[in-house]
Amino acid sequence: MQKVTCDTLVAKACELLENGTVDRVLGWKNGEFVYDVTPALFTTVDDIKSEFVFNDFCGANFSKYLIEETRKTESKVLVFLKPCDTYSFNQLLTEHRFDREKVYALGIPCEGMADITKVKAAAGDGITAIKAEGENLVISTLYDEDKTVACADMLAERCMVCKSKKHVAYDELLGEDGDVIDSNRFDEVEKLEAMTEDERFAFWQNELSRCIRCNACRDVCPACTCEKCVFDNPESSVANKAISDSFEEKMFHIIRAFHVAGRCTDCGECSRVCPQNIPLHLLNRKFIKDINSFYGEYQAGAEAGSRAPLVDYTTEDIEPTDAVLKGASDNA
Amino acid sequence: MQRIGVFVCWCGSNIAGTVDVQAVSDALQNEPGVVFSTNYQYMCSQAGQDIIKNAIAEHKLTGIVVCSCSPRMHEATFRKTAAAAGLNPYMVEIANIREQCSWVHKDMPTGTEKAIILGKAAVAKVNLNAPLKPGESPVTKRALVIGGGIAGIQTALDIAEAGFPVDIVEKKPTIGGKMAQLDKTFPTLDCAACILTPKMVDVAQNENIRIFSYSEVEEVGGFVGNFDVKIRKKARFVNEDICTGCGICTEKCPQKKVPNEFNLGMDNRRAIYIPFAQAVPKVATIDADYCTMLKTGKCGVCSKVCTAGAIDYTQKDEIIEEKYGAIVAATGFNPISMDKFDEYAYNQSKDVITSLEFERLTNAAGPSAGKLVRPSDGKHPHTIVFVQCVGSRCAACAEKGKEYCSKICCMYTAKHAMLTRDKYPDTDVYVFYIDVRTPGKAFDEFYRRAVEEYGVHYIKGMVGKVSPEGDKLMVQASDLLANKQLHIEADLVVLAAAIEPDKSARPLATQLTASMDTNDFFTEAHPKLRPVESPTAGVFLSGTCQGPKDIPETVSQASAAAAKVIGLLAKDKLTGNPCVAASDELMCNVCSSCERVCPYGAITYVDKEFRMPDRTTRVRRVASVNEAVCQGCGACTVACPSGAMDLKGFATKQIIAEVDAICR
Amino acid sequence: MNNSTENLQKEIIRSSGVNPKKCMRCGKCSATCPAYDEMEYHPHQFVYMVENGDIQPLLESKSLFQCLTCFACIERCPRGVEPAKLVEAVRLAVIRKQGANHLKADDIPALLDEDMPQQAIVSALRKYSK
Amino acid sequence: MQINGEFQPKIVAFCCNWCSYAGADLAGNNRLAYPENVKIIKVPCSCRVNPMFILRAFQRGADGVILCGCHPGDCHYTSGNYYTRRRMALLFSMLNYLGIEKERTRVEWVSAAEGAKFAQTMNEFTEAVAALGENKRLEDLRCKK
Repeated sequence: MQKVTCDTLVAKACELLENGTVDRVLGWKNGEFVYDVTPALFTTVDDIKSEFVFNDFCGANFSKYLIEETRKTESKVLVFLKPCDTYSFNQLLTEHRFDREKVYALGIPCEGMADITKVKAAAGDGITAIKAEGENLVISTLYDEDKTVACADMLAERCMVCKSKKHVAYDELLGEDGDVIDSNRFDEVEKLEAMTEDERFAFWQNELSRCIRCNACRDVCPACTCEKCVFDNPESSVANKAISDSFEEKMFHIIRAFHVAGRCTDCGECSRVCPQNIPLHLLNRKFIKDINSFYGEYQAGAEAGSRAPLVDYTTEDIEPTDAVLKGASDNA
Repeated sequence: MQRIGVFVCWCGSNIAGTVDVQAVSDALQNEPGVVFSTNYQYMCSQAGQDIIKNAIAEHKLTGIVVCSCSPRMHEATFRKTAAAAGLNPYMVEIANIREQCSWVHKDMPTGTEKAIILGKAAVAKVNLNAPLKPGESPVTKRALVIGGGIAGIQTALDIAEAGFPVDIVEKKPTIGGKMAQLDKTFPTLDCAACILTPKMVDVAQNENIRIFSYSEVEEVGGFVGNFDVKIRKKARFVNEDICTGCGICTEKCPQKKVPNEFNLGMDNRRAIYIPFAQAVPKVATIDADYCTMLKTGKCGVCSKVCTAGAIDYTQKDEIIEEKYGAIVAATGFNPISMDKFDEYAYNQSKDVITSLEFERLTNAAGPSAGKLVRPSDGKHPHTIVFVQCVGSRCAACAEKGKEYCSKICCMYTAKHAMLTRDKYPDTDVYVFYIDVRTPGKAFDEFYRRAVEEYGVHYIKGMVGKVSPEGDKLMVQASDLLANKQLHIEADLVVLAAAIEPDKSARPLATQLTASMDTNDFFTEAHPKLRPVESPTAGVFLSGTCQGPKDIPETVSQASAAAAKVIGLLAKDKLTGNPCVAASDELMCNVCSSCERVCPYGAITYVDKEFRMPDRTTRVRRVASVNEAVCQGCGACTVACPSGAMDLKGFATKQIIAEVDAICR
Repeated sequence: MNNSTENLQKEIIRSSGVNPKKCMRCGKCSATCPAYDEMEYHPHQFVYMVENGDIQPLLESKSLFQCLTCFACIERCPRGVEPAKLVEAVRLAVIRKQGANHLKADDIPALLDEDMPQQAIVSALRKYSK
Repeated sequence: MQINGEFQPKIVAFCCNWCSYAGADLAGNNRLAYPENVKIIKVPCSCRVNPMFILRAFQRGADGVILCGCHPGDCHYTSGNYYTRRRMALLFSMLNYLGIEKERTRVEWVSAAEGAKFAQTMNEFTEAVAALGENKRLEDLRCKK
């Protein structure tokens, strides 16, 4: 259950639109089903009042949309940012990807978003409505009686290991700001590190071979904002848009993870949108964990303008051979 | 499609002994793009080069591959050959089948196979080569020297002598630097002022030299041959053009209690002052921190006594913008602070002094008019203890001392000890040393004279503690050779303080994008072969800003830096290495990753207009590489996530083609 | 150097955490030492002798127990060698060989007199009670 | 690749122009033998090596990839190899995390004076890769004959 209500957001959006602070609003509206809430751009008060939604399925991170949105006009756009979104927002600012002046950032608190696969597992197919009641979700389906489940049990993985409830960037904050959380988000990575090389290979072979190269992970990623992606560029020598064989997926995912290494804020959008449920965040988190352990704690986006670890160095950095040993406990 | 010629060299039997050269030229004949393939005994010989030239003409070759020795050996040769035949020299690739094949392998079949693969890789690469033309940029024929000590003075004089205009920026009111504070110089014992001040006068009188004294570099932009520099000329509240340097104001100023930095605070000066008699420019400067007029608006004595009317209390800092072709850093050194050396009681006793203070004490223009006296009571000291390596060679604590040897202390201490014994034979002089380091012409002889002729007591060992007791200083030290601990009742203790780069060097290095070592000394482009150049093109190093040095070394390095500057300024145009980075503006994200990894500051951002599909124009910032500054390392190409950055001559496509050819 | 000396040398270096090779032989430790005249081997010699495996004379030396453990040498050493830690380690080696403790807390009151400085008792305990 | 029934690994060595390539030349000058398996690609600086090149080599059937550059602190371009060190530390750790044998990738600093070190490194590396056998975890079957 979210602490801030949809009505509050609607009222705020209408106010800012009416007083001319902004002329567009990046928000959420219902998709085909109640749970596939999609990002939307609103330009009128009427549209907002009739279509704007905010609930436990509003996971989409809007930061990336600002790149295109701020290029359109000279006026301001309103964007709603959950704490984790503000990190992406800052990271994009660090990389000069949009004009800060053209954005009105409204920080909103977040109690964690629900994972629809978990909801479906609990309530079955044919979901027609989901209502938040206190700490629970009441789910109506075509086939069954209403089911009540605890919100806490439906949380998405990334929200269960939420790294921060603190907004690191905003123009205005709705509600109270939270704190950076001492999360255990690297536990899964550590489990993999403790495996043998063979086991790890088997694990990733199983996961990555499911990839269908739909590119959703790339398209949603707020760090993957290249004007032209190397995988789309025939001049890059690595262009390949289609699934080919088991290697191709590794090439794609390794390079993608490397390109966002040190820039990835661990927002978890890649795993959220993957239709094959590949735990892509485990690749990014590996880089984050290694960066923390090799070069000192670094949280991309925590501070606008900070120097990313891969465009920095010290003369005493760890040697690659030692890094590999340090990076996996089975090597010790 | 390229038309490629392949030329396999036998190198006598050097290659042909392990590699079947005929098989190599035959195999490469069938590679894509290859229209001609041959082999010859010595490709680098005149006859061999003629084969290449003829083939280029006959077969209309657009690229050539030479399978021969290392490109480090003959790449330049074959590039010239190609150019002579009208082919762009960068259409030449070398397959190194000697150093990296025939010389390290024994077996003919596998050696031949590897040579073929290396040849294929070179063919694959040359298929993607494009003709390259080195960029050209004009050269502003003016040099900037930052720092007006002996290093800066010498560099400026040498450049000016060659006919190029030079500006010196000095943050103090006068040029002269540390050398102006010295009394005598080792090992010849010339008077420092006698050899320095004529040079200062030369600087003042040289038409090619402008001195910006009491000024600092504010901002540096541009690149080799074309630096744009902003210089802040600090307000000295005296009109330099009018002031005659008569000095009346400095005698009449009622504010007498200003510590005199030229004498290291051992006496006082006025709020309006000329640092020393031979200052250049010889004009007065008002110290705004102490001037009553500037602080309270009441006084104005200097203005009243100045017959020239040079005093101007309303003067403001002035920013001067100038273009330069080359910049020389000559920011010099300072002795380190003695605050952390409690064991030597520097802060407790006035009679514990540093060697630079000792220089002032023995200088005729110093606070005691050249009489060696104790600062505390003005009495003549009868026992003097010199302590070497105070803060030098100190690895224990970075805040206390420096890990390096300061290089000059052994010699100046020998000088001090010798001069003291010469002038005051009734004085006992002890020098505590760890090692006496005297590598230099007539240096060891000088030190031995101090011991043998002047009877200075050199004791191997360190001083552990100095404790003031009454008007004496109790010195506790070890004599390692006698295996004794000594207790000396001294009147004066002189500490050979380590030297460190001037504090202004670090921010300056950032402005110049010149690199520094962990001690804040400027790094040279190559420690042995390019010792007076910074890795940043167009930035040169002079004097102690690069490392500890004595005067002769400083002067020779200063002249060397000047020679490099003259060499640069003598050119009308600079031709660069054409293998530089280039950004594909359409793909650039402006994320600034490339800019952050560039060691040379070669990447800037420019606003670029783009025509959009809907026929509108959109302005977007994109990275732009300055080809004159880029050295072609390629760090940016990997930092760039979109692949917008590529390196000419080592393009992503080319390297991948080589990888593919090798793994095929 | 025979095996047992070599082992002893290694043990002393290990337990002290001192790298005697860092010493540049400046002698500042010995210049600093307030107990210099009481010791037949001085701090800089300790470092040099340990480095050379010349351990036996140190084990038999009374210097060992003359060192006040004031740590002045550690404080002043420009190379961070920490001679007092070496002295301490050699002392420890001797005490370990002797097996029994020389000083117990119970014995202290009897040893006290008004002139005995506090620091001497503290360092005596540190020396003899390992 | 098999020769006389013995597995012969394909090894790609990226060498920076200023130190390691010169080190390899010195190995040649001193006739210090190392296996034919090693094929060198010259790059201006180790920092020119994009992780894509390394993956591409594996994809096309390389069994081991080694990257040689100037010793840290000696880079011709002052800081290039520092970036290399970070990039490769992370990349190799990631490859190992994906189950790629850590012996297949290596970074070695070889100066222009270290001909012997170059030869020795190549001997050791080839041996280590040969012991692992063929690279099957990163290869692309379409690229195999």
